Amino acid sequence: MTCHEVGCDRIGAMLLREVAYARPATVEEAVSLLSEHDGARALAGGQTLVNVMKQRAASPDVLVDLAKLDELKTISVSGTTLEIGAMATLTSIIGSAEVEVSRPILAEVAATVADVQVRNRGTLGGNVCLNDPTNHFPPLLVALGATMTIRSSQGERSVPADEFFIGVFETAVREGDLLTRISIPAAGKGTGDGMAGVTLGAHGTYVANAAASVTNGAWRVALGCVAAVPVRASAVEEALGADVDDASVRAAVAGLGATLDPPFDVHASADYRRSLAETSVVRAVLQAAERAER
Amino acid sequence: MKLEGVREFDTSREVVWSVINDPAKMAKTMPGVESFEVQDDKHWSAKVKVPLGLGGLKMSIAFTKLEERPMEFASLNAKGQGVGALMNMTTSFTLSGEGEKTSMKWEADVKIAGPVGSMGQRVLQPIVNQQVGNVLTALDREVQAAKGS
Amino acid sequence: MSTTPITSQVVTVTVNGERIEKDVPARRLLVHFLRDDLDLTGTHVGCDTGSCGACTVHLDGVPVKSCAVLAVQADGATITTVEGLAGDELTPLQRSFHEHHALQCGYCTPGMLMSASALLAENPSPSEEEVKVALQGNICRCTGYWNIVDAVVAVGKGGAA
Amino acid sequence: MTAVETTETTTLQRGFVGQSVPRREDRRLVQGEGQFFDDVKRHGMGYLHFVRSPYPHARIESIDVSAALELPGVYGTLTGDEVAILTDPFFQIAADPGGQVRDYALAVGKVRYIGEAVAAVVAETRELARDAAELVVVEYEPLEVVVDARKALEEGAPVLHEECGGNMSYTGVWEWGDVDAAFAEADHVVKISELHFDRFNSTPLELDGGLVEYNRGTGQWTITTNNQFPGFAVIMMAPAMRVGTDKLRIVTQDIGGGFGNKITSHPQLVACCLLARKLNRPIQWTEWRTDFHQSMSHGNERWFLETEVAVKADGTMTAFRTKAIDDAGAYLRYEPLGGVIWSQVAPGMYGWRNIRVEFTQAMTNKAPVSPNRGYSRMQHLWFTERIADIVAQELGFDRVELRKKNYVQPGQMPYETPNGCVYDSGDYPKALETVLELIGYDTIEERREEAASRGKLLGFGIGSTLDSGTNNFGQSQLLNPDLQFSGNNEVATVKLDIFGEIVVTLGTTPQGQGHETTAAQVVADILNCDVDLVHVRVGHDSYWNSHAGFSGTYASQFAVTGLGAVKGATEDLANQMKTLASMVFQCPVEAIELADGFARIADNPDAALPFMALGAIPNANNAGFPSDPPPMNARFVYRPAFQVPDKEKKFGNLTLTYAMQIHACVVEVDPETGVYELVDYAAVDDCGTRVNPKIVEGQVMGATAHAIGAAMFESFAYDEEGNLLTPNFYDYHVPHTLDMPPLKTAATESPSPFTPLGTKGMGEGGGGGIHCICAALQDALRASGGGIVTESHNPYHRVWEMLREPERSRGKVQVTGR
Repeated sequence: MTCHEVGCDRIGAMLLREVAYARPATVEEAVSLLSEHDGARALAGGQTLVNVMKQRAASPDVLVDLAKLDELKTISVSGTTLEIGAMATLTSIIGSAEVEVSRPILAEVAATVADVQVRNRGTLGGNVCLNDPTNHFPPLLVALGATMTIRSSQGERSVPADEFFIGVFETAVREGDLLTRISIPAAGKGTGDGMAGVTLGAHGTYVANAAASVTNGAWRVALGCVAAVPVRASAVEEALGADVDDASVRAAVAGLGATLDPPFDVHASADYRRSLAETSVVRAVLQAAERAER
Repeated sequence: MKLEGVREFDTSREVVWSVINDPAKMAKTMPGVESFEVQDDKHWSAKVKVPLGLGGLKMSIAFTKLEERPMEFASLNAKGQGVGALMNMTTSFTLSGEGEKTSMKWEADVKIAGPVGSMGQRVLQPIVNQQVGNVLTALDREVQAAKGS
Repeated sequence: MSTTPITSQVVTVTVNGERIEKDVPARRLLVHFLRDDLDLTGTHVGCDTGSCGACTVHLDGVPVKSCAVLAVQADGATITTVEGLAGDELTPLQRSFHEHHALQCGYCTPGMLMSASALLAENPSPSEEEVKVALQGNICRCTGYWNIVDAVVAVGKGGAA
Repeated sequence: MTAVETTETTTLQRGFVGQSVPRREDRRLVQGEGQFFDDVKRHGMGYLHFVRSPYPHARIESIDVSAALELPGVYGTLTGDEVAILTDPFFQIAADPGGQVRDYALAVGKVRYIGEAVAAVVAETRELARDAAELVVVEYEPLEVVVDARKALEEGAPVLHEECGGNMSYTGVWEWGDVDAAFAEADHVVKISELHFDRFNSTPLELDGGLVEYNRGTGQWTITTNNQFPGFAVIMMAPAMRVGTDKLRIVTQDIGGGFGNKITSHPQLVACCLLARKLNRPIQWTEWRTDFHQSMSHGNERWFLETEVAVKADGTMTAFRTKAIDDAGAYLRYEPLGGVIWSQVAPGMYGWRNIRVEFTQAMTNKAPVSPNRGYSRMQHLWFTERIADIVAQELGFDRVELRKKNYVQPGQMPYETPNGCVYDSGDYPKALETVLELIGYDTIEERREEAASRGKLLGFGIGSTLDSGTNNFGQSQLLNPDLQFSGNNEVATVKLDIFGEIVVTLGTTPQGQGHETTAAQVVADILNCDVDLVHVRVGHDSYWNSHAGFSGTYASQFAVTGLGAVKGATEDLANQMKTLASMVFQCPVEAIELADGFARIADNPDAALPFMALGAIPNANNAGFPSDPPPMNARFVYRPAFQVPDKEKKFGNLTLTYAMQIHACVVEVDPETGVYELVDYAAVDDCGTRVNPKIVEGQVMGATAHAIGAAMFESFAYDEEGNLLTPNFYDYHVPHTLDMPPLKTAATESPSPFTPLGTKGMGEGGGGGIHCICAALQDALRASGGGIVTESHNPYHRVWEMLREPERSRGKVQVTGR
């Protein structure tokens, strides 16, 4: 049997395929560009997308650069909701007083993503829209119960984080759509957030992680790196009570790993990921619980 | 990458077999099929756009039936190529069970190369797991439909 | 700036104080624009995944990896490369690298200097930990980083070794 | 506290030599004004992109480049079929069966690993070259794959090179002393069924490449490249291209790290040469990171099977025997030299007199291996250190005492090993004391308890290792008696120019080792002038005629061979200067001294000639001289005194110097996840006389960082289908600033009695960090199941597995006694 193989140059080299580029001045313009052109894709910070394009693992025909859309870079609090523009860079989130006050975990986690250069360009919107299974924010935003606002030529719609992530590099943001805003409930008294996991070297790629959030005894727990999308640990959430301690958390988490079907790779067997998932949940939950008490 | 599992159907082996033995029905289970054509009862091919985001992964896949024992066993090879990936998958289905209970043991050995590969297994593995999941769900659907008809 | 997508356009940038206008393909990376089109070869390439930081430059004052930015994205921006750091005299940071033996082959050095100079601009006397965080996106395979971290910390302490 | 504490135990002051003179290389490099090969451009040059195999093992049915050639901006292509006509296979170092391997610049007929180059495309821009490469159509017939060296040697394994009749490239028994008697007299025998040294390399940040120009008129190629061993490259390239070696002019300037990985770029450079001639334009090739990971210079992976160690009741280790299987990957680019180089350090730092190693090398469907920092000795030294720690733990000896007892003792120096190598100098027990002091060995148990109170498992480990330098290339004859290589050499040329400049030309190709600086230090001391008066040329150029067959920068030798040549040439020049002055002053040459930039009569300092005058006379003002004035130009070839080793007994001195390093570290392991952290680290180095202590310390730091990476993060892991799972920095994690532990370094100086300056080659470091991290992990695991560390590479998941199933690794060790 012979395999006829076209274009054997399938091996990374940092040279992109030909691509068209536009830098719209308004969100409306951006949306129409995205909907008018087949294979058009929004370019935010480009810290994942440009690298994926270098590998030629993806080759959008048109890049719609969102750099000029200042309205997507704002971070504000309206009522009890923290509104983060999709184009807010991780660096701006780290330095944001609003984030500091209403949901500090976001800054805390942003500060551990990759490195300074990447955080200077990389945006929250890009991080969630690419949904690399090892990204930091998908599980965190699920745990925080965030809501994504998406614009399209048909208008605006909101998608809860639970339904936003669909597959690897795939989200509710479809061709022609534009993610404009991520809304996170501001933390009140009795709220605590935690995130824990194992990375490849300090601030490296996640091997497994978990994010946990509690508000007055109600828990939300999400796992990263164990599937194409973040996985809610619903059983654990129900088993956890208002006040938790090491023993009760471990009891609640026991058996979680067995319910997972995580991928294996050079950094972790499926069993190791199951074990890390459990340990990460325990640590994230304890961290959240401790912070809720403050 | 080797995957395997068991799927239970509450219908007869005949019905399940009628699905997995019918290229047209199987085609409906594959993600993002854009076109499909049958050369002969052993060879068929499909053009798919696997929905991976980033514009999706376009592939043309050639299927070859390797072996079949009616109502019991079938195995086929799928060789896919597209800009950005090389795919070679061998799957087999073993049916067992009586009356309205059929259990299908399936195995898949998937090999993928290319820059999607060089993006790392952390990306590939979940993709494969998820797509296999989609296929099995679709298979359920097809079996239910076949049962109804 | 046109909002009809095009595969090549004239880019206007200010690089190391010099205003430059050049037609460039949309797919060209900023690092190749600097190295191949502008002959500013001090900015280096060490990987193809945006991991090593050898290509770090200042884009409107902040350090970025020029291999993860398209040249067209830089249109209208002010860019500083390693060639733009020193005047006739070496900067205290460059001198400190020299005095602390913070470089061996020197290939990662331009990126290190760009990351470190950006840190010092906003935090004139950083702690050892702050320096490590600021340089975490820059790979060096010769030194093990110890002398590099010392060199940057020393600048903050007024150059004292 | 800064990250580094340096304790100078002994530093001899001798003029500029011995001082940490700041490097003269730095000024251009910190300004981005260094010149690396990819910075060089030529009019009309074309960019080369290699089409690479997506299959680990396949027959090439056909290659169709027509679509690529039709793309506007494409200049031309090259395929394996053309290469097979235009060149002969590269010369093989191996005797049969490895000698039968047919290796070309591009794959011919078959591909044998993923990433192997099957064709090359040249175009106007880098982007176009890659676009065109995608249009090349290759038909493959996939073949069965073998990635495990042990399986590759089994009956019926898929064969990579049919000509070799199997996958074995070399096999031989290396035995010295009376091994069987030693085991008969042993009180204990410790058996270790399997140890595995993993595959990684140093991943220099600058990738391989070159700019190749062809001169039709002279038929000569000028190759501006970062190849770090031009002597070897030319020996490989010229015969294959059927031209004389002088047709290949190799030029290097700044090189972005090498670590041995840039020795074997000759196949790609040949492809560039053929295309430069075919297309009549300069060819620019720069490798990409993923290309490098998939195709270049992996380090030797090695298995040690059925190891047995003979131990006396008092802890004296008298003998070991093992079956070593080395994995060369798909081609023998510098192999099977790895099959002999380990024997430079056969007993490690220990007094073993009875050794038996059955050494076999296999070829597999993985990237070819090449020298990598610590080449072949690191693997073996890791093995001897694993033995020391496993023996100590299993027989209940103290690891420190066991080492002190078994180390070669200072009183025995110079020490002849069982295989005739001569350890020149050193005080190993004293160095061990020093490192234990640095790391605070006496507080380890307290720290262990404190860590336990935080739920962490603390472990302490020692890694003692050798850095043998200045090869005797005669050792290659132990593998292939027909080879005509032996000894070693390096060249330096020193001249006094017309205006009195002192110009030094080296044969080496430095990649950050500071040769320009250290050479100037040596010259200034001999000519008794300021170091800034000495100009050292940057890099290497065949046209300078200042090189010999072994010229290059590799294998820890510059401080001996390079500076030995500089010293010889400078002393010759000094004599010429004194002779000329004596002719001018008509006095005996003995009366002349060199001082402050003058040649003067010692008793009458007013009778003085400035260097400028001395330079001018032979060059521009030589009339009326009774006899020819000396030329003020000295070329010296340094040659260490080596004999060809005894091929029957595999006996003889294989390297001139033995630098030594002892590393110690403390790890803390998280028992739940296997994640561990290096919380303390110390390294002591002894490389004899240190010409520039700061540069020496820099090399120790670099070697430490590589070892930490290899032990914790870096691995070229393949799956059974032959896919490389770590093809770039996404999954191949190299340590960053935040991954580095606090480091304390110290140095002792035991000058070598065998070298011109008392120096020893150093820089490779012998993987001391890998050894001590493995030892520290095993120590930490004692408190939780007592798993045995049998792998050199221990990522978090492996530690987790050892914690979860200690029996698995414990089962590999067995103790029997009388």
